[in-house]
Amino acid sequence: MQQGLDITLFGMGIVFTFLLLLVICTTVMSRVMTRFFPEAEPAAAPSPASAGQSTVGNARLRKIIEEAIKQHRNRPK
Amino acid sequence: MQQGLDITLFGMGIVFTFLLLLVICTTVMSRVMTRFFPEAEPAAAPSPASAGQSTVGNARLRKIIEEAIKQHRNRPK
Amino acid sequence: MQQGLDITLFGMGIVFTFLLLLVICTTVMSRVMTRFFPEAEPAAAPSPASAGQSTVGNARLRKIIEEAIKQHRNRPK
Amino acid sequence: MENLANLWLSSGANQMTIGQFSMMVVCLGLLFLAIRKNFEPLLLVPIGFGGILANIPGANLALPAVEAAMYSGDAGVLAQLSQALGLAGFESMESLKVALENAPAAAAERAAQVAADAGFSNGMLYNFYNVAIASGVAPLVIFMGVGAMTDFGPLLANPRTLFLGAAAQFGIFATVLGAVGMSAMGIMDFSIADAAAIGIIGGADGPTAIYVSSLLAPDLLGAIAVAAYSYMALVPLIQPPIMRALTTEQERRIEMVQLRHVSKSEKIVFPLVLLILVALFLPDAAPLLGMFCFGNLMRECGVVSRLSDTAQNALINITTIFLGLSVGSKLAADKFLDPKTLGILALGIVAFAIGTAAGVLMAKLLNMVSKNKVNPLIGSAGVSAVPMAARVSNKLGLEANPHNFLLMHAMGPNVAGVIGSAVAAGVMITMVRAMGG
Amino acid sequence: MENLANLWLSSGANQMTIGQFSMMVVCLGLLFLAIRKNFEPLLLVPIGFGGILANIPGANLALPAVEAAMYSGDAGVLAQLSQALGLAGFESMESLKVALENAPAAAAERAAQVAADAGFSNGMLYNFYNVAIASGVAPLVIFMGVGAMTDFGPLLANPRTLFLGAAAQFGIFATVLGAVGMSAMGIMDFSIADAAAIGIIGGADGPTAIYVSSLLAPDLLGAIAVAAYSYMALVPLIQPPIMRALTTEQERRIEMVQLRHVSKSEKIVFPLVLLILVALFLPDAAPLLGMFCFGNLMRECGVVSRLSDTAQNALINITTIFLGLSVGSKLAADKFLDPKTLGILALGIVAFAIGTAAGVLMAKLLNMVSKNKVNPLIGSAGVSAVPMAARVSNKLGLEANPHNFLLMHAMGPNVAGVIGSAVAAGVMITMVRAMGG
Amino acid sequence: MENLANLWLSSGANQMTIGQFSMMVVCLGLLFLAIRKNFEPLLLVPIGFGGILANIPGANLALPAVEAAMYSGDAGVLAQLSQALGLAGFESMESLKVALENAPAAAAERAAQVAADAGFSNGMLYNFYNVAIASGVAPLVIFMGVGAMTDFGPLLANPRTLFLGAAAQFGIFATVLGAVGMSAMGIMDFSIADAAAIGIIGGADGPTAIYVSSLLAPDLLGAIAVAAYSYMALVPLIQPPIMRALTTEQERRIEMVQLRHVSKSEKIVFPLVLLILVALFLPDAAPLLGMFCFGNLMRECGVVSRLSDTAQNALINITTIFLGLSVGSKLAADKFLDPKTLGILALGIVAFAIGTAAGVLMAKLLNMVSKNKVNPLIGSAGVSAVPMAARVSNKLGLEANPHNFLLMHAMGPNVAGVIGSAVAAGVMITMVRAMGG
Ligand code: NA
Ligand code: NA
Ligand code: NA
Repeated sequence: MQQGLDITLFGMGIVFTFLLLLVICTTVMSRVMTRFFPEAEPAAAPSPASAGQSTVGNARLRKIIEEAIKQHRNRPK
Repeated sequence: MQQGLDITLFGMGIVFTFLLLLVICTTVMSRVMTRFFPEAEPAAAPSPASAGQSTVGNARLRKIIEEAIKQHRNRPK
Repeated sequence: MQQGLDITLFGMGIVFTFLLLLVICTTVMSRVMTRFFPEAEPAAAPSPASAGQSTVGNARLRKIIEEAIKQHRNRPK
Repeated sequence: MENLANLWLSSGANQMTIGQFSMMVVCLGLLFLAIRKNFEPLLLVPIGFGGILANIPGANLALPAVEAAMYSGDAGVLAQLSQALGLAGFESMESLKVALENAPAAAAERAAQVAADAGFSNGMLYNFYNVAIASGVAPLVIFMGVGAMTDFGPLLANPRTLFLGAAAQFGIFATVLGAVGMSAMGIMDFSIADAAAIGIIGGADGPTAIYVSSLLAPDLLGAIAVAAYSYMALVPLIQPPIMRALTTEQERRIEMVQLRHVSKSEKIVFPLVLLILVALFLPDAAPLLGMFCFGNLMRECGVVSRLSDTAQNALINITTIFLGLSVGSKLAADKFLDPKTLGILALGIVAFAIGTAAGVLMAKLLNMVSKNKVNPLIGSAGVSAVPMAARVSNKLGLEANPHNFLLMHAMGPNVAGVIGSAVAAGVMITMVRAMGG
Repeated sequence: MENLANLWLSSGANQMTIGQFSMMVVCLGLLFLAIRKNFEPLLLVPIGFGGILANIPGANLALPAVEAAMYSGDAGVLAQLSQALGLAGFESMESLKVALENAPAAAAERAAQVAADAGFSNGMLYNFYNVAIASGVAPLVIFMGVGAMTDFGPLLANPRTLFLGAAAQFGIFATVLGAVGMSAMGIMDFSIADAAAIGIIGGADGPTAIYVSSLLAPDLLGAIAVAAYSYMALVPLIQPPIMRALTTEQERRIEMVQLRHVSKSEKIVFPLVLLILVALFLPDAAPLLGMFCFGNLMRECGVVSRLSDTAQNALINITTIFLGLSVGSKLAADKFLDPKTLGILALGIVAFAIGTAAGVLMAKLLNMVSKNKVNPLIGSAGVSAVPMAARVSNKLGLEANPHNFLLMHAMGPNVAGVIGSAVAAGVMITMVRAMGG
Repeated sequence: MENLANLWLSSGANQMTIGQFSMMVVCLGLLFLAIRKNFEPLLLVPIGFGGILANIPGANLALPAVEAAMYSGDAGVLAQLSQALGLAGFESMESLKVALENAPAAAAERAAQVAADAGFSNGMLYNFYNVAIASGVAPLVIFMGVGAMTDFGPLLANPRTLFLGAAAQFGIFATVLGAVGMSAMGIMDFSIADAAAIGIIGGADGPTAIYVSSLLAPDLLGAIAVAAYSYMALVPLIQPPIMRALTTEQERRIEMVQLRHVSKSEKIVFPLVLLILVALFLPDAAPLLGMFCFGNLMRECGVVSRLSDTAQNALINITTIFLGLSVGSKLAADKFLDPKTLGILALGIVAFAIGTAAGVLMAKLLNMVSKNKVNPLIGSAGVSAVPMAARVSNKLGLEANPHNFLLMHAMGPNVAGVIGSAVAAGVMITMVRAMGG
């Protein structure tokens, strides 16, 4: 029973301490990275050219393609 | 020689008996499934929307896609 | 030291001898294959039908497809 | 005719025990839940199928050669086995089993040689288990794949949510206490190592649970894995009542500020920061978190997308197939049908409930000390069960406030929960070993 | 100069035996058939290439460390090996070989330790063989992949075709009888285990044949695998004359009623039904049919398409590469160039022919007792060789009646043949073991 | 409190040595080079990460169970280990280490059993290393994949370029001489086997270098692999000055005649020709070149594209992940931080430089004896480092003459360099073994 209590108390304590350390390190790291290695500019969208015009058509095309891929993969080669 | 005969006779017998059992169980199973878990309706085609209009165009598109996939896979990444 | 010299001299010699043999065999093989198993005709292009018309459009399509494939692969299925 | 008699004697219908029959029914039930109810099918289909295979009488698929020799060998083989294991001679199956379990490595090898000489070989599932789980490799490779699928963006945008992932691990430790308590009261007979392995069910993370129980309590692995994956599938049923009971309508309506953009470099450096902290403070968590961070680094660094793709697809799929079948091998009747299994199932659901509650309460505590309010519904996502728990948070948020999209905010504590339970696993392994467990 | 002499002494051109040279020519022939004639290239390319590697003199790629030590070790090593294997001292290579073959596990390990201490290690192909085939895993994983590629729809629509798959297994058992007969007449020297392994060639199913012969007759594995795959490639030549001889023009024209629609749930439940029957009555077929059913369940259940995809692609391809190279390792001259190989090749083609005939005759028998006529041409597809045999049925059907598309109807007996030969394999293993083989 | 003390004692921050800390910094540096500077990231990301894992104090990830028992076991365990290894009793760690290194196989197994009985198990990275590298399989499988990615067309169109691939191997042998010389002068302490393994760095071919050093100098494997991959990434910096120094502006402007068309059948037959030559004359190169030719045959034969695809993708990626982590396990501080590592790094770059020079000079020599001039810039591509070295040739060609596209011409010597270094590896293994190394 004593062992169970030990594990619970120390265990929970260590988990919290460790994650507290991680929060601190992460926050410091983020500050450092943002200050010293700023990103050129968060790119608005991965494919701006294709995004604007016809998302519906693209969605349909993508669906067809995905099905083609699926069939391609499932075929008994 | 006796062993060979034994294997042939008993072996063939067991294979037939086993597959007979399988035929029976399969038939029963099919009846049960069809009666108690009927399918909503065998869907006419997997993608009715895209099937109607331009199957020829789709076939060509699929061909292009498959080739694209093939090239994509074969490229020396 | 003697061992090092041995390895260097014999090693280099054997590498050259082996590759010389390979040059000879390859050349002979190429002659034999070209003479006795000539190819029907080096096929002009892998997909002549689709190559003629609209390579630019195809290129764009291929790009879209490749991206679709990439997204398809990267999605957390 | 003798041949026919032999065949009948060796057939399953003749040898099957009630236990094996019951386990087959249980495994068919698992398959039904997986296929019809979509209960974590990627794991439960292989586990359930492996369980059926493990219970085929006479096939000995889940047994090592030595045990197959024990069950199917003649008197001569039994005598030799007894001798190899240091007994004077064959007395009873029970004493032979005990001798095998406690045999030092050299004696175990002699026994294996006796079995090999008598023509016995390891069962297929036993081999899978040995290669995939006993070596530790399968859970680690799956964890690498999970790392390669994880986006730490939401966590990095709001690192405080790590506390929610920490709090939810209280379910783990409370369960350990519960298991030890049950043993103290004489209801069950769990060692401290057993208790630790059972507790990890509350981590709601399959590979972590399998890894820990393969180290601390291999005999319970089947029950622990089944409990972990079943309850993960039940998260949409288990969590909502607890979440509603512990929050007010007002709290559930809280809208959170949009997450800031997280740069690529932050995402690359984060797994390294985590790795170094693990290296400094928790070496026993290094295999699990090391592979997890490695997967994540491959994903984010952008220069090894070939490897990252493979880790997320072919490799994790192959590993999942063999991991599942191997876990199934632990569903053999003689090991699974034990009062302990019921204890494990009961403790497991308590662990989930406590973890959920602790996460929600921690979120409310955070709101007391900070001005940027968090919606306490995202606290429950701290148990991990990615991404199911985050979706549950989102659903309850939308119920309270139709404009309240919590999904992204809940992904922070959700992935924090993965880290949290791996940390808890490391702590547990260290402490149990120190206690000589 | 001494170095140069060493190099020449260790070179292949100096050491090559006539046997090794012949086997290289044979293997180049296999590669030619595979690449130019499209003879089961997925298997015969790796097998042929592995065979060349196995016959490189001096490289010992197909040998375990102990055998490498026997062939290349000095007098001291030979003396130590002899002692480890329980001989008084080194007498002759032959007696050492015999001692190694009959060594109990403990002595074999001592010999392996002597070889390791003398600096010898296992050859690459030997390692592949050990991991892929001796463990049984590669044929089983391939069978899982085949299961994931198999559509049982046509079989479920017409379960009677299972009888065709059963009948075609007569080829297997007739061949066993033939092999035993040849031994009784003193033409060959096949044990009952050898005969059983050779018979399985008639099952026209590669993984099953490899699995059975790895268990019952590892020394014959190379010849059996090569025979099985070669004859499977020759199905379009072997079967048509037999099919024409046993059917009338009238019979070949029979058109069959269209197959009924088979529901998804039937397809999901079928592998489980098969598995349970195996569990009840044929535990020795459980590894093969278990993995096959598992693959098929993954395919049909619809909730684990990730795993099913991987089983059908990356995993089966990887396994095929190593399986093929491992089979190739058994094409080493000293094992393959044996009168037994000729016997195996001769018996194998007889097995195919008898199986084909039995399938056709069974179809004619079915027609006598049933009103829904089957075209007897689909009976030959019962030997398996999926999907080649079904295509042959279809082709001959179209010749007799241009509107007669038998392909789908022939797929029923075709996949039934896979089940049938796995069942026959299980029966064979059980009976041979009971005979002490 | 005792528990807390235990945790602190077992934590990395307490146990870390300066060596481990330095190695972590070095590994972070490797990751930086791989991710930011694109230095062979497919290998250096896993290697660097594996190196960090290997240096986590207290986790023992890179150690076998026996060594873990030596470092973490109590007095009783140490005494038992000493006894198992044939010592009278435990004297010092140093003597125990020496005993373990020189232990015959039987004693090593007894020691492993002692460690297992004391509850120690092999570290994760040690297991990876054993399965992937010590068995030899990972470099061979990668070489198969490289074969499946290699197009021998340019080489077949101009077989003379094989001489360039031969000449560039002079870097290998000159380095061996250098290493032996350094030992003779007492600067370093390299055995002849060490020298041979170090020389292979000059082959500019990762899998070959790893394969050779796993056989001849496993202790140096980490440093050799890191040197090989780093210098391969540095090819665009190392080669140009040497190439410019050894050629005139006039020579660099030479335009080469367009390569002839190479037929499919030539490409199919070529790997078989190469294989047969290897079989006849260089059996010790058979594993490497055999797998390479096998991959290439799968690529070119056109009938097994399934297998070729898998060899080029899933299989090579999976293997790369584990190969990289395994190499990383050899970056543990106590093995890597050794004056020898500096010697290896120094000799490695000399090897690259000499190889480059020899290739260029050989091209100039060819021009003296032949009327079809070759541009000497393609000689440097003979070191392999595919396709980086060929691109460097192309770039320098374009600088001298904007219409001079050398890429395709340089691919000939480039792939010839792969063959050349595998041949050199075979020669080296044979000669070192004959010298008793
Ligand atoms: Na968790
Ligand atoms: Na068959
Ligand atoms: Na090279």
